[in-house]
Amino acid sequence: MMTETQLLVWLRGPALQVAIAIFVVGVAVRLLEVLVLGRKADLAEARGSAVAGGMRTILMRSFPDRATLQRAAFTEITGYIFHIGFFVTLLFYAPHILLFNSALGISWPALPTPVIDATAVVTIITLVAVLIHRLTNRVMRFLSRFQDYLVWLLTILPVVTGYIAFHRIGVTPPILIAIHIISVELFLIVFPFTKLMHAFTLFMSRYYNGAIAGYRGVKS
Amino acid sequence: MSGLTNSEDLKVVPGEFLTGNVQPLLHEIRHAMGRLLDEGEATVIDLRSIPLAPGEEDRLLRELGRGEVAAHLSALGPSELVESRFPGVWIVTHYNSDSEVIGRFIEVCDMPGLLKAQQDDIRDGLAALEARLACSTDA
Amino acid sequence: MSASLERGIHAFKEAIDGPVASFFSSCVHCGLCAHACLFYTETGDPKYTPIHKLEPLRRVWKQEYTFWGRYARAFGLSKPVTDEELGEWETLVYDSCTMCGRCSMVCPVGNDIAYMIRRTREGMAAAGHAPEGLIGASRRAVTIGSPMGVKLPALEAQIRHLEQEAGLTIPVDLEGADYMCLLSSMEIMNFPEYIGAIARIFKQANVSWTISSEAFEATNSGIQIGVSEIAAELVQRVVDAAEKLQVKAVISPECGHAYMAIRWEGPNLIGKPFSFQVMHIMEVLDQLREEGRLKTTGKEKQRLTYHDPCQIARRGGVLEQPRNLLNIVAEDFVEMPEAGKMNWCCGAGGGVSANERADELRLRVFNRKKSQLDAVRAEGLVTACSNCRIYLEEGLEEYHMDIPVTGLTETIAEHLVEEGEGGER
Amino acid sequence: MSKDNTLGEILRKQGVSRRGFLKFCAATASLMALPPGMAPVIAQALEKARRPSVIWLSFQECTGCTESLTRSYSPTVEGLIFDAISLDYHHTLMAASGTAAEAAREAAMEQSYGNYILVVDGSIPTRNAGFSTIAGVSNRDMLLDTARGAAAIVAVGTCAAFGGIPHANPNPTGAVSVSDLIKDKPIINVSGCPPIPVVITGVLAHFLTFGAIPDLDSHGRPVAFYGKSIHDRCYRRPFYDRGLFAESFDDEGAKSGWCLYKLGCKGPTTYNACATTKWNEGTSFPIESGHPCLGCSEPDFWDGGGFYKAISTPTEDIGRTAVYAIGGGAAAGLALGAINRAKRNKAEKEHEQVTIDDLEKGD
Repeated sequence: MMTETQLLVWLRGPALQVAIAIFVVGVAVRLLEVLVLGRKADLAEARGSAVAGGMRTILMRSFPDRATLQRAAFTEITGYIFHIGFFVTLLFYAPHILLFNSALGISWPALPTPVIDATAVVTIITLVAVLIHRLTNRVMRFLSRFQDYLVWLLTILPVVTGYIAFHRIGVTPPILIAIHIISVELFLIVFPFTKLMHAFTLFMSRYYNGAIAGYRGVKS
Repeated sequence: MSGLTNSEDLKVVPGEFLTGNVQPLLHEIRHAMGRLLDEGEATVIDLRSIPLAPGEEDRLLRELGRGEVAAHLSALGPSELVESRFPGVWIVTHYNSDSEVIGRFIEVCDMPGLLKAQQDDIRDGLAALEARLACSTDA
Repeated sequence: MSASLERGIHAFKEAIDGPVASFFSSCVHCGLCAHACLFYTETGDPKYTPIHKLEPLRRVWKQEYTFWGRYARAFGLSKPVTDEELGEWETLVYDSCTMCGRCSMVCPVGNDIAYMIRRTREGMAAAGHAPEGLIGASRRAVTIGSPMGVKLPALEAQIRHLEQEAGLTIPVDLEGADYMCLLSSMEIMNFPEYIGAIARIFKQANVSWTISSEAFEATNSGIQIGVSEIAAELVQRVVDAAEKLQVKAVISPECGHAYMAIRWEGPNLIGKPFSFQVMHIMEVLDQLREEGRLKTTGKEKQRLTYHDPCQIARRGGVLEQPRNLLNIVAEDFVEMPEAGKMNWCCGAGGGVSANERADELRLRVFNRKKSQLDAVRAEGLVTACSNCRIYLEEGLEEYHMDIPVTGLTETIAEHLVEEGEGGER
Repeated sequence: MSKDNTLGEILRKQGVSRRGFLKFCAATASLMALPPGMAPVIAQALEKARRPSVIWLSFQECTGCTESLTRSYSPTVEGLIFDAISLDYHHTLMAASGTAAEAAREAAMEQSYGNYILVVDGSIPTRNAGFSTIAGVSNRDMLLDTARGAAAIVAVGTCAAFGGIPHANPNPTGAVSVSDLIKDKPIINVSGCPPIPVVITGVLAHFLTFGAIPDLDSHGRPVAFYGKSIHDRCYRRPFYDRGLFAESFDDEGAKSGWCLYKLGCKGPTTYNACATTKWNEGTSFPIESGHPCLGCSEPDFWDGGGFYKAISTPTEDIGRTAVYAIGGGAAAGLALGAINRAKRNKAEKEHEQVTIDDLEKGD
């Protein structure tokens, strides 16, 4: 039987390599499948700059206009909280920074662990609220397919298992850490086949949106 | 490397975030004394099973200090049974023949059991005395 | 040859480009676009969620243009688009969408949903799922020259009428003029004052302009129904006429989709840049205002507000000009809430008004525009699109609100300094 | 001292007073990490305890475990335990050698067949019996033979418990642990490289006292000593919880005794009593002296991904994998993209004119 140490070594080694490979190849393919399709040049006389418009929208579309914020406050606010929470937990927890450092060679200062711990809790609670909203809100329930719930699960699992592993609740810690790594690898493997791709394609989408509008002199 | 730095500055000086085991232990002793008074129940704390940071054991013993009684037992190596400055709180330390500590306990009781003479020992003592009296007539 | 599912799917395959693929890859089903669409906010029916209207195009993209989708299709795991589905989606893509582009402005990942609706209609039309009203309008536009069946004699009658009564000169087929004006059938039939207005303004500002007898129609049913060939044919007529008359610029009248068709889609439809400029009438008027060639007196007293036609403002980029113009002729001009690039649609654009089946829904969602007007307690409503204008009037009537609706050019013309009156030169 | 009288009688004969015996029981209770209140129970049990015979077999081992045991810091207590048990066979400790030694072992096995304790240290080579033999008998055969009559087997050290160094990749001798070969006997794994001396004597004392094996965890290790991970009992845990880590072995963090996670500490995934029982008479343990825990009481800790690499770091070169994947992905993406583009352009070429007559389905 594979011992816990061997399991952890395998998970942090070959399994992580496979997951990263699938993730990187998948994302590259999906991005190129979009970019290579390309866009015909606009023959109309330009009023504004498409590139400036595109760049601007990439940034400004992160800030909702007041009316949309009022109409869909819950979606907007929970969206911000769990995205920021997820990235803070991922990018500023000291052991995670070690992981990025050994894989990419770059490093940055960490946040104190209690801050990360609190952020993780807030993220988990918000994600649960988001699921309830997706199940109860008329529009979201109408739009949601199996993939939306799968992606929700795959997003919350790393945070929950990470929290449990840190607080060592229940089963022996090496297994908890193993479960945490497995949940992350699952997230990476499924990533290119789901709407998680929005993490990359949103920049292209916002650019196109802004370029089309900017060409015509509209700040979209 | 410009020569060996002296060992002084290599000594690990625990930062001010000491793990703070001393404070909780004193509270545990406080509760034990309460139980001793209310229900007459004795408590023994084995310091060996607590992850004490370097220097914390000494700080604890300094906090407890020394009281009126300090007994010395020599059986299978020496042992010290010292009452702390808080009556009823005894520090029992067992050493082996090379006077290395093999166990240190905080006993909260009226008197540690080891101080009392044991029935078997008394019986043996009585037998030894009777033998002594039997063999010499000039009492 | 007749419309068919295959031709529809084929048109979908042609319609998918980088942006469409990027948009479909980015949608996270958050539902925010619904909150920007008046067809959802006023009915509360989730089927009107904008991104949902693109389901057929999405499935074609997934099955044809993604590795995973093709793989799933090969194993029969994916659901090809059926004719019944296109039938079902017809009312979503046509009746409940004016391509106003509000959803494209709020989508957090930046999906331009209106861009994709325009391309979805290419497939729907080719598959024979365009609404009756729009098919009729397109036929009339191609055969007669105007979706409302307006022929040259009708225009000439209006011109004679204006020349005799108002003593104006409306130059027709004047070669070498600077500007060639287009007119929408709606203006010729219902708001001929527009023609009088531009005649008087151009006379005062001595602008050399003309109307072409061969291509006076500005509207373009092709881009509403979603058949680029028809749209190209209609645009080509205007280009031929403009080149024949060697004008420097063509003026798009007070009509929303006409501006979109000629200014932004035109060159791309016919495949080459125009040899002349295209300006919306308000761009011309604002230019005249800046050059001081627009002399007006007196101001409208009542509380006026302005409705931004979507294809001119949000999708067209003409935003400041109407404000500049209104400020010189209105004392109490007040902006509606969310005015400008985020203004709400009148509900009639993008071919919805030509589609009788959608009338009941259109009037129902007009409630959104009503709440904007209530919020600002307007006594007068000005706009720059005759289609908006007539259906704003219909909506206001439906909701028993008597607010007069006027065209901006006409309002400017009413305040022109009269000839010889010696107004401040 | 014959084997049949009890420990109580032996002590009495040696002139140890009852008080001395109670001190011994208190120390033993602490030894076995049992609650101090158990001392009376232990006293009762120890008195009636029979003197089991112990056979100590050393196979592929470095004698580190024996060193650790004999240096155990309570010789008086050890002495007693060793007096209490009759260690009938131990290469290093016994005077006899060669055939006499083997004879002593056979004699011990016959005499208390079925209730002697077999203590093993070192792993057992299986690839070729010749790798490690005693008196011409291969370790494997000797283990199987001796184990038959044993009441219980104590595998001392990670080698005997899980295979240890010999078992580490590439394991040339095909070394296996005791529990890989013996399936039908209760086995207590006292892992650690070496195990804490107190833990060895504690397990023997437990068997002596209660005549039964202590409760064991999933790896067959006594829960009393291996129930908690080093991390759970580490006095530096508050620094981990606050995110205060030593970045290198001589930086400010290391000098202030902060957590050694970033220097590769395996505390979180290692089970042992180092943090409380500590080493060398309770002086310190690896982490307290500033070195990250190696995880020596865990199976395969030699191949655990590098002693100085933190648990959260990958054990393979992820950066290189990502670079290859980017290359592969880009190639595949361009190819698939080209196919898409060709398909779209073909669709455009084969475009059929849609005129106003093609807007209705053929009826």
